[in-house]
Amino acid sequence: MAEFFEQTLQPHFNFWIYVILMMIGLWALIAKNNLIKKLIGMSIFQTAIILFYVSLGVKEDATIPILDPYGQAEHAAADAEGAETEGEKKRDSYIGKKSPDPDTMANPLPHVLMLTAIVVGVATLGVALSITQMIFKEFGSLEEDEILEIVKGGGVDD
Amino acid sequence: MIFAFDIIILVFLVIAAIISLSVKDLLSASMIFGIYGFLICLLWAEMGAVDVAFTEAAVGAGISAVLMVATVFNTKRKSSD
Amino acid sequence: MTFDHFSIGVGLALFVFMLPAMWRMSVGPTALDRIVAVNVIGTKTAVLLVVIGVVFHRVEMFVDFALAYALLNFTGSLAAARFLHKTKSSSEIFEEEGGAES
Amino acid sequence: MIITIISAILILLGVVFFFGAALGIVRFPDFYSRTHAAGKGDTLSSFLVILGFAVYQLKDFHSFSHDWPILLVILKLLAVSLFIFMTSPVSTHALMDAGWEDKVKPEIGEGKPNHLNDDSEKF
Amino acid sequence: MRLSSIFAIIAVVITGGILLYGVSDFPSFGDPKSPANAAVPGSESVSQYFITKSYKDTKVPNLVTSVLADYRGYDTMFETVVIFAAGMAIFAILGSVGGESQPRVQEEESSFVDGDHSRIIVGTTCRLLVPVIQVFALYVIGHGHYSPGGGFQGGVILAASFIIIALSSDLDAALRRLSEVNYLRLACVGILIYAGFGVLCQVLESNFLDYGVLQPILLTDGPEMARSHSMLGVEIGVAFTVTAIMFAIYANLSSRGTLRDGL
Amino acid sequence: MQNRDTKPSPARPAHQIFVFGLLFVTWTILSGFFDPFHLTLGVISCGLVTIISADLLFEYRDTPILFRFRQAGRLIAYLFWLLWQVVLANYHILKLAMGSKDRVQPQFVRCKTSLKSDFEKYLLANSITLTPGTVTTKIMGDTFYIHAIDDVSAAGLEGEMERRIAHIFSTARKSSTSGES
Repeated sequence: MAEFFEQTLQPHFNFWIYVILMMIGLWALIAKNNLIKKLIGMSIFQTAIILFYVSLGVKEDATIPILDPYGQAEHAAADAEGAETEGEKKRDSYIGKKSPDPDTMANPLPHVLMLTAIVVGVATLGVALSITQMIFKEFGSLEEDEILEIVKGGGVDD
Repeated sequence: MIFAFDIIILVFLVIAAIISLSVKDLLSASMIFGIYGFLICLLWAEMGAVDVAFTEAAVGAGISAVLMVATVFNTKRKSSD
Repeated sequence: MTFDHFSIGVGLALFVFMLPAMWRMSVGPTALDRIVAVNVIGTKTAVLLVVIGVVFHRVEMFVDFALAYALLNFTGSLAAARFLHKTKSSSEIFEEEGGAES
Repeated sequence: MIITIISAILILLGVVFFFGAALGIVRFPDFYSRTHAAGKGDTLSSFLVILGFAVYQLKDFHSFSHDWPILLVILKLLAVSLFIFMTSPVSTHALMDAGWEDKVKPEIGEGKPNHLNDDSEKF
Repeated sequence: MRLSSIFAIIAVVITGGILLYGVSDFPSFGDPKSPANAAVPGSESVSQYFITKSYKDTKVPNLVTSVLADYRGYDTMFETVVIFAAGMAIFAILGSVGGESQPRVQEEESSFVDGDHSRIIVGTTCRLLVPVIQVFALYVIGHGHYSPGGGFQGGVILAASFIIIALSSDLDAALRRLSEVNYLRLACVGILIYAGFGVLCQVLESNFLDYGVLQPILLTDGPEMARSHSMLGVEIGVAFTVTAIMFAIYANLSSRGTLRDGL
Repeated sequence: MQNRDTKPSPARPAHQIFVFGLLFVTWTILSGFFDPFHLTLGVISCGLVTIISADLLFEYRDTPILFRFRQAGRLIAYLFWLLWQVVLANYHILKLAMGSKDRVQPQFVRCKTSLKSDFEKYLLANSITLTPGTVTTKIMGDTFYIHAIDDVSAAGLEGEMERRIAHIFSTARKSSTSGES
């Protein structure tokens, strides 16, 4: 059990859940009858993909990708030199004599790609919802099979 | 990355997704989809993606649930499945 | 045991206390019960963000979006309350099967 | 050390109140009582937990001229709980009112008054 | 069970099976040496470059902001254009067809129980909170360099403040503060600010969105600070567009494009 | 809600400056940078917010600003008292949640108030919502309809809270009531 946990579950758990969420979203997109349920499925699908990207950029024991303005290590280094005034030390401590170690900081690139995707996702969700409203106005229903029947039966009744 | 939080949030995420897809009341479904947004914001924060988490916090708490509720208000609340 | 472990334990406790809300969310007899559960989880989220910040030793970064959560959390319940004010009651919608909807 | 102990006590108190709220959500009989547990248990307990973590920030505080950013962080943490205190009663009230408008049946204790029902014809 | 549901389950299981099979070959979660995080032997990793060099190049401690607005500025500009286009699509879909007034809303007005509670409790809280939310949103926009935040987040929060006004009283109260003409203008101005920074760099005989050459105009000490300040300007442009479009989406969706008597 | 918007009070420059000052304090706490560049940003942002929504923060703009400070001091003292009441409330709910189900006896009670202005009523309603087992459900004129979870909570409604709130605004009452309808 412990071995299974360490060998299989821990290294790939995020990726498993991303596949499961993707399956849930895809199933909702195909099988659900209601249009708003389909849109919820679409959003779940979208977050699954974002989850995949962000999981790729995670590093173990890494900190967030913002340089620390009041970092302890840099403070210690600046104290050792002792040449700077208090104010300068605070503002410039992250300028650092050395560049940060890449292994101790999360990968910023997936975050950048996904940050815009979320806002764009909301905008596209808005477009989809407006189309839904128009479909309701045209057919008086949000159920897929009823809409299909109306379309097959020769267009709109009213 | 905090591994204990990671597993719990991911499990909750799947539960919230399934609940929000199985509820027949579309108002409840859109509010539960809000929960999904809360949990996913926690997930980003815990994985160290602060900017993504901030975006998700603003979008999930302020905008997306309200947009869905507005659409349900203008269409129909009851769903067949 | 350091304070970090203690914080992680507090966070786990908060997640465990989310479970009743999740349960209420799935079985809740009315839509209102579900919305109340949503509200409960929303408040816990703001606290959990602070907990995560403490574990990361970077509270000054995480407190920003805990603030955003605290400020925007009630938007959803406000919208739902207005929705229920302006439409017919849920019992009417869900009991007349095949009747006039919306 | 003493700061850590104080903050731990505050946080544990908050967790206990969270537990009460969670219990209330499961056990109370109808929607209105559950809203009580949800709305109230969460405000005070989140305040206590956040206050605990704010107190814990003080452990790095040695001199004002060097460590003043910590004070700002503490103020922001207190602002978080202040906003929770402002918004939580509003959503509680809005949901309670919406529940009444939505004709959710309240469960009234035996022999207890229901003045809202008596007066609602007058509205 | 409907036919489409069986088909869906088959399709989903096949897709999921293939993806799960692929997962076993992934690098393990949280590995600092995985190909996405570190260099493949024999080549240079772009993310390592961002982490080690971006502070020296731009003087911005938040690496995400510096990558978002500087190194990948072209990408972000067109993401903003996508948001703008989404707003225009909503005007096209809802505005052209839905022009007539809805009789249904008048019925609802009468069923609204006349009491003071909504005005007193919800109205007063929103009245007190909205200026705080707006200052917070502007803080988020302005401090994207030093803490998480930036144009997208601040814009969304600013739009949420207007949505809260609309929810606490009605849509008219929000439209009086940010009217239809004004949000359309604001959205265009946002894009123009962003593109303007790019064109300005071209005027100064450099590449599009190469902020370093703006140093003589912005009067900063060194091209790094010029890049930092230009990023702030670009973020403000993004924030304008996002605010306007997000509020426009809410206003149109809640009132079926009529901008009257919404949710 | 419509009443407030159709009847805007005259905007006075002194009040706008006061609002600007309050917002700028908020900005300083949020920002934490005190160099000229960020202070300029703060002035621009707070000015923008003052232009957009200065009328939201204070409803009765006829009250002199000096009164505001005195009221604010009393309000803060009241909030500390309220915090203690909230602790008692939570302890009560905790006992109720752990005890037997028979002790939960929900009821709707009504109670009349003598408070006049909107803000006083708002404060009273929110205080009731935050304290022992009671939630304000509706306000109709002077009558509060309150859902109480058991007898102890319903009994605790009368009296002290309302007196304290009336005390906060006692001096400014004359000038503030003149501004409202």
